Amino acid sequence: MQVNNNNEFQPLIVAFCCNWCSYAGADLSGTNRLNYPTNVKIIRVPCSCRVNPMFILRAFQRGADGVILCGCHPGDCHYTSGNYFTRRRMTLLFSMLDFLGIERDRTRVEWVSAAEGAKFAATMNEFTEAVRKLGPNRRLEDLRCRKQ
Amino acid sequence: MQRIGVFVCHCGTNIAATVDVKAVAEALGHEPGVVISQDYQYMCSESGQYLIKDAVKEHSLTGIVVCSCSPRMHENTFRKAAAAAGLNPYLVEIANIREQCSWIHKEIATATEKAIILGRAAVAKVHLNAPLTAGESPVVKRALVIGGGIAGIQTALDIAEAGFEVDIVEKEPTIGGKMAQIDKTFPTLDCAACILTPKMVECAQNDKITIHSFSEIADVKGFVGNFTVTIKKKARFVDETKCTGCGLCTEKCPMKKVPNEFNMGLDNRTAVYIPFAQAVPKVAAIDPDYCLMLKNGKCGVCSKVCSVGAIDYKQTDKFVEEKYGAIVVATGFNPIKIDKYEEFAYNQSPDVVTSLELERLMNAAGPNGGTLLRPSDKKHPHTIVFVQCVGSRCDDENGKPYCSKICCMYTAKHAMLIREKYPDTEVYVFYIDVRTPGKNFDEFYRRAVEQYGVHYIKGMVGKVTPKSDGKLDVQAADLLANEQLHIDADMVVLAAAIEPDKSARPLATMLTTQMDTNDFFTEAHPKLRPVESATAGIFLSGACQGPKDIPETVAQASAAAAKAIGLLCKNSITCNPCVASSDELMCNGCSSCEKVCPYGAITYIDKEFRMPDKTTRIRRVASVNPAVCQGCGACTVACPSGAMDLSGFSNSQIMAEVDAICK
Amino acid sequence: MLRKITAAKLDQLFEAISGKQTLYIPTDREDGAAEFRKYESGMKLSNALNTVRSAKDFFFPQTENLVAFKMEGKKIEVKDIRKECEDFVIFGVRACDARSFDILDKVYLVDPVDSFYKNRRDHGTVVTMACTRPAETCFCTAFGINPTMPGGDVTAFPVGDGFFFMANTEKGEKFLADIDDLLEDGDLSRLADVQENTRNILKKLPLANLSTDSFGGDKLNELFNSDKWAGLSESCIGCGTCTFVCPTCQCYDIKDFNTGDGIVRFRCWDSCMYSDFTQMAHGNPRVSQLERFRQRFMHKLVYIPANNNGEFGCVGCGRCLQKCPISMNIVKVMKALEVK
Amino acid sequence: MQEAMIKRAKELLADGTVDRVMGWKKGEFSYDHTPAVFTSAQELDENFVCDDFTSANLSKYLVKETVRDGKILAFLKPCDTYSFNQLVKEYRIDREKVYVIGIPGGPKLDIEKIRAKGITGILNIRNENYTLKIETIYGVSEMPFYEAIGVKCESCKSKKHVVYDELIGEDGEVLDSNRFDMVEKLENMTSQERYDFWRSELSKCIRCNACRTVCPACTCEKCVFENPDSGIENKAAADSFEENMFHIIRAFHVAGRCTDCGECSRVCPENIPLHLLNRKFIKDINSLYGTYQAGENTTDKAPLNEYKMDDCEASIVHERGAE
Repeated sequence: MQVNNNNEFQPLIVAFCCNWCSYAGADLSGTNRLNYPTNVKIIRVPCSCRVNPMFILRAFQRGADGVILCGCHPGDCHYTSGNYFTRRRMTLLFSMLDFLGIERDRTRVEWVSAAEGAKFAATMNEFTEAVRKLGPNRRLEDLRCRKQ
Repeated sequence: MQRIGVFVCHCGTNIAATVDVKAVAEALGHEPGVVISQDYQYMCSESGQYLIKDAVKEHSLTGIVVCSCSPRMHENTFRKAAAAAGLNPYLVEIANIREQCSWIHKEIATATEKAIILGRAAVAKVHLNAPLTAGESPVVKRALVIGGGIAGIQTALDIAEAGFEVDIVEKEPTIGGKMAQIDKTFPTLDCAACILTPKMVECAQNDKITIHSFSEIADVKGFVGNFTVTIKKKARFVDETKCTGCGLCTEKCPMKKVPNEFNMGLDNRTAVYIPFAQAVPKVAAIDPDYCLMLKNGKCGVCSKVCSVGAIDYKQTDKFVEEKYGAIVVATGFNPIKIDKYEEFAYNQSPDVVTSLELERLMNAAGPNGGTLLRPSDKKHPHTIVFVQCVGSRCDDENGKPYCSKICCMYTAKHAMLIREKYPDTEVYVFYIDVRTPGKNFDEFYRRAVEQYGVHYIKGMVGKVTPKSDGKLDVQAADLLANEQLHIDADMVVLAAAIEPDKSARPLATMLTTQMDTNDFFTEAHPKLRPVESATAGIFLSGACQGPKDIPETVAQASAAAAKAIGLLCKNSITCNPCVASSDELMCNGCSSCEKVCPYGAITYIDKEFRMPDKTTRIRRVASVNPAVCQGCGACTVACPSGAMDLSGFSNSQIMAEVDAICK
Repeated sequence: MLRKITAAKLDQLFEAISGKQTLYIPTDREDGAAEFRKYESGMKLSNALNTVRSAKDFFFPQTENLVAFKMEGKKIEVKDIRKECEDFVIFGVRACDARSFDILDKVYLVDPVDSFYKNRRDHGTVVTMACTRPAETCFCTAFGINPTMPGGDVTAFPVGDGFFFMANTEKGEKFLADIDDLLEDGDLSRLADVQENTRNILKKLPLANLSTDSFGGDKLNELFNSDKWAGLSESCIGCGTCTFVCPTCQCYDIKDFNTGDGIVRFRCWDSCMYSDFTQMAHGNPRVSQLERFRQRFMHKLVYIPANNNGEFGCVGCGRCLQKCPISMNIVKVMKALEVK
Repeated sequence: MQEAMIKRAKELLADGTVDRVMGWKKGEFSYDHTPAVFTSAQELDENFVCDDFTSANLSKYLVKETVRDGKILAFLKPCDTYSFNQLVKEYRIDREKVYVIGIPGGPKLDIEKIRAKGITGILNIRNENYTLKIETIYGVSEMPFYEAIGVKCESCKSKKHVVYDELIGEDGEVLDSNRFDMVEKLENMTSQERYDFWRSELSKCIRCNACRTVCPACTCEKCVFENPDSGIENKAAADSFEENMFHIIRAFHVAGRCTDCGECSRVCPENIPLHLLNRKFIKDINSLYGTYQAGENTTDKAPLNEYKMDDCEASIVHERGAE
């Protein structure tokens, strides 16, 4: 979580992006000068299936207010099947987080291809706003990591 | 202790206009481990790269972070620069502050802040980068072509031409594929057989080419440069090495009522048969579903008449294992089954035929010796209606969503040929659009309309009804005239959509290649790598990748061959070093990773270990073949103990990035 | 002369104490188990014999921050995050847990003094509670503990309609003086009856005759080399339940937590049952569960007495008997190793 | 039952089929039996026990036991056979080295349930027509048998043995249990209520790791929480986050592999209903990917190790009913 000069809540969004599609999609939204908030910070992974639930929890622990995972559309995985595994893993993980009372809208999976720069930007805008509405992550943070 | 160099690129004003590059360099200079942090106009330029090279030497750098454009642009450039300065290229990390920062943000303060955070994440990651060495793996100098149609034939010939051995595996008793069934080709109207059969013969005669006809792929193991393929040679009950193709057996065979698949079932063949006169290899095969000897043990005529003793009723399926460096998939296409389109009365009237059936009806080697006669009464048809897009561009489940691409042209061809040969026959073509992109294609179509007087009607055929007088009532809409039509047709020809061969799906699984939702093989990149699959060493030729006409197929076949030759020319290939590896001491041997690996890169071995309690134990542990692993990381998450990790994107590296971003 | 509080006034007493300092009392949870909780109005004193976790938590908490390092770029600043503990009262500590404090004191208050522990000890007032209904798992008497006279700063003696209080220390006297207006005189003969009754029950407990004769600092070699350990440890799954519910287990590990912009160095309970216990750069001196299992019992029954004039490191509270997932415990070990 | 088991064990030892027997050994009291390995007829006669309190799942011990030479006889209750199969499937147990005798299952009793009634000083417990007569130092107490059964037996999923070499007693059926009721109840709460529920439960956790060490699905050579290189190693929850993380990751690691044997909740010294986390995953898997029972056989692919092209999207979590 960050607070800007106007004392307005600025959610910190961590986005894990598959190298082959969403990361390229993010590049494309840059090439096309499509804006999305600076709140979003991208981490490049070879495939969405590389994302371990540990990473997502880690991000929340360290102060992320939302975590989004972007991969290739089902059927388009560079590695054939990675995103299918991602889909099951994240469905179950998110469901568990929900079960534990963690706000649903803090997590998301979105399929964005290398050609979908506009979708990438739109997704990030929308997700950031959704998380902004929720306010700071308090249910899954580590107090030791809270910014003073 | 790490000594990291940070280089912040202005990219002219691309970055510098919205990101305060000096502030970024200054901030990152204070990060632990960073010994030099500077900014420069164009890092990717020659002088920019020298900056890196000099710094590596001067400051004995152990890691480099370049804050610049996307790693998809210049990661390799900077890796090479590092390598040139003697630093392992995998000790370079890129912070993407152009596409993912300066280009999307407008406010300098926040964009700069974000650029610093992205830079910090890269610094945090590079702290944990390990020098990686790309392994090498030898290349077996032999290629496999799966499918012996024109695509497979062309690919095989090109590869053989380059001096490499190549095997063709064809599931039918002969190579030739769909092109062998076609009468004439558009837009030149030359005879398909005349241009195909010499190539088939060339395949047979080329000593670099081995044809495994009547064979299928049973299993594929291995990886680029080193595939092990099990080929199932189906029992044909004729000894290939002895049969001379004289055809005496086919003449004498008493079982003469077998639907002839080469002629689309429009006439019959014998139980022992040679598919067509120019078949390659010209070797007979016995159809066990019809052979009286194989079914009842009573007959044996063919065996008696065969002078070379080639008939072998005891033959069984054989499996042979071969090694290949490259595999080209050329499994081709088939027209879809159109039984479900009841409105066209395909099942009710023999005079409703598909275009491929029409090819046979018109072919000199076809059931009618090349004279176009109605199948029902063998009379000359005077009115023929062609229906386009049967099952193509179709939203319902019976059809295909895509355009089959070749139908417009071959229909124009058929219409033209009929009009040419039988000027008294009226030809109607119902179409949605006429698509004619291609060299001389539109001219060809216009000739059909203008010169040959083919009636093109934009509209859909609603219903075909067989009438009592043997004619077909074609009920259709003319969209341009906005009226309903009834045409009394003698024949209706359906341009059935084409679909990938059914053998492709299981093959794709064996090859771990991707397919799209229509079961066409997916190319590695739709524009830039159209003949490679995403799986290294597997190439795509012809209609298995998407609908194609013959010239396109041949072009792609040669392109695939060129790619395969490029691979076979190498003595060894460099592997991607960012691959998974298992910490054997932590591995449970549970096989989870093996189950999610799309490449079969993980095997399990029993290995002796000295345990912490000083006993020795044989444990089952995972072993990753780095030459096969493509580095997706699926296994790293499937592994509960965390024994499996991915070089270049390790757990600790990714978590360090998370930490740095969330700091 | 002991003074007494009637049961009806207990709430008033808790209110009075908690008005001045933090008060912890054992209270029942929904699941039927008892635990020490910070007193809040309306909270009821548990009737349970003991809490799931022992009272050692108050002096030796499971985790405790020791020092922090703040990092900014390449600069590191050391921050003393120690805070002076506030005064607090633990009410209702049983004799076994009270004795455990003595054992912990012998580790943490001898030179070098553990200042974190000492700080908590100095600020804590222990009000013990005499036992009247011991359980079958109790064997404190084997270690010379008298559950009818549990010690602490103040002892509370339940007598049906209330509690008698007795100060044992100066801190205890002050504590009682502060609440004297809630107390009254009572019939001391009732207390004698209750104690006599408890003593009779203690004699009938199934573990009343558990002998410690085979153990002690002088039995090191024969016990360490006993061939019984293999069979005893065979079913141990290596969890830390016994350690963490134990009032006398005192081992801890020191760890650093990276908060992103600094480090918090903290200590946390460790368990000798864990495979990484005493893990060092060169490896681990105890590589098998047998060795780790043996360590726990050797520590309680041999090493501690060897260093503390024969005083054992177990207080017979019975928590490990109740909580071990596979029901292996110190009583079974003692009986198996006993030399008859 | 116990006599029949001892008799059969002695026979199998005598004829050399096995050289060890995995069972339960009598404790100090009438309820504290310990899993144990027996090697002689004498030991079996003296100490072997099987009664209402032998609820410990013996399957996980066979991981260690089958590394040794020789063959071991294991008495497995129906629920234990699922764990056993799952371990065989994951190559953790060498099936060839175990002779499995299926024995009838519970319901087994949990002494904590009896203690929770305020009954203490327990000397002996007898089951008389499903009323427990509990003899204590303070007199005889009574309570209904069914109020004393352990959490793991409260909603038994199956009385069927999915693997055995022979059976003692009858085999049962897979039951239509109500085991997901509590999960459903929680699902129907608000997010805040769920959060409060789990906070109050998980804050009790003392990180003794009993749930993990007893769990037949947790047989990692080295647990990520013990491995300093994993990045999430931790020995005690120093913050509520770490309490959550440990249990989330643990549940995730056993998702699709957990047979719902209930050992985690049985052993938790703080009575945290940990099985609900596992059941949540099982319930989700069943409803989203088709019914799957881990350990039912040794061949089915685990739901997280496979996929269907038309699996639901993760957004299904967001689209679900109750907030």
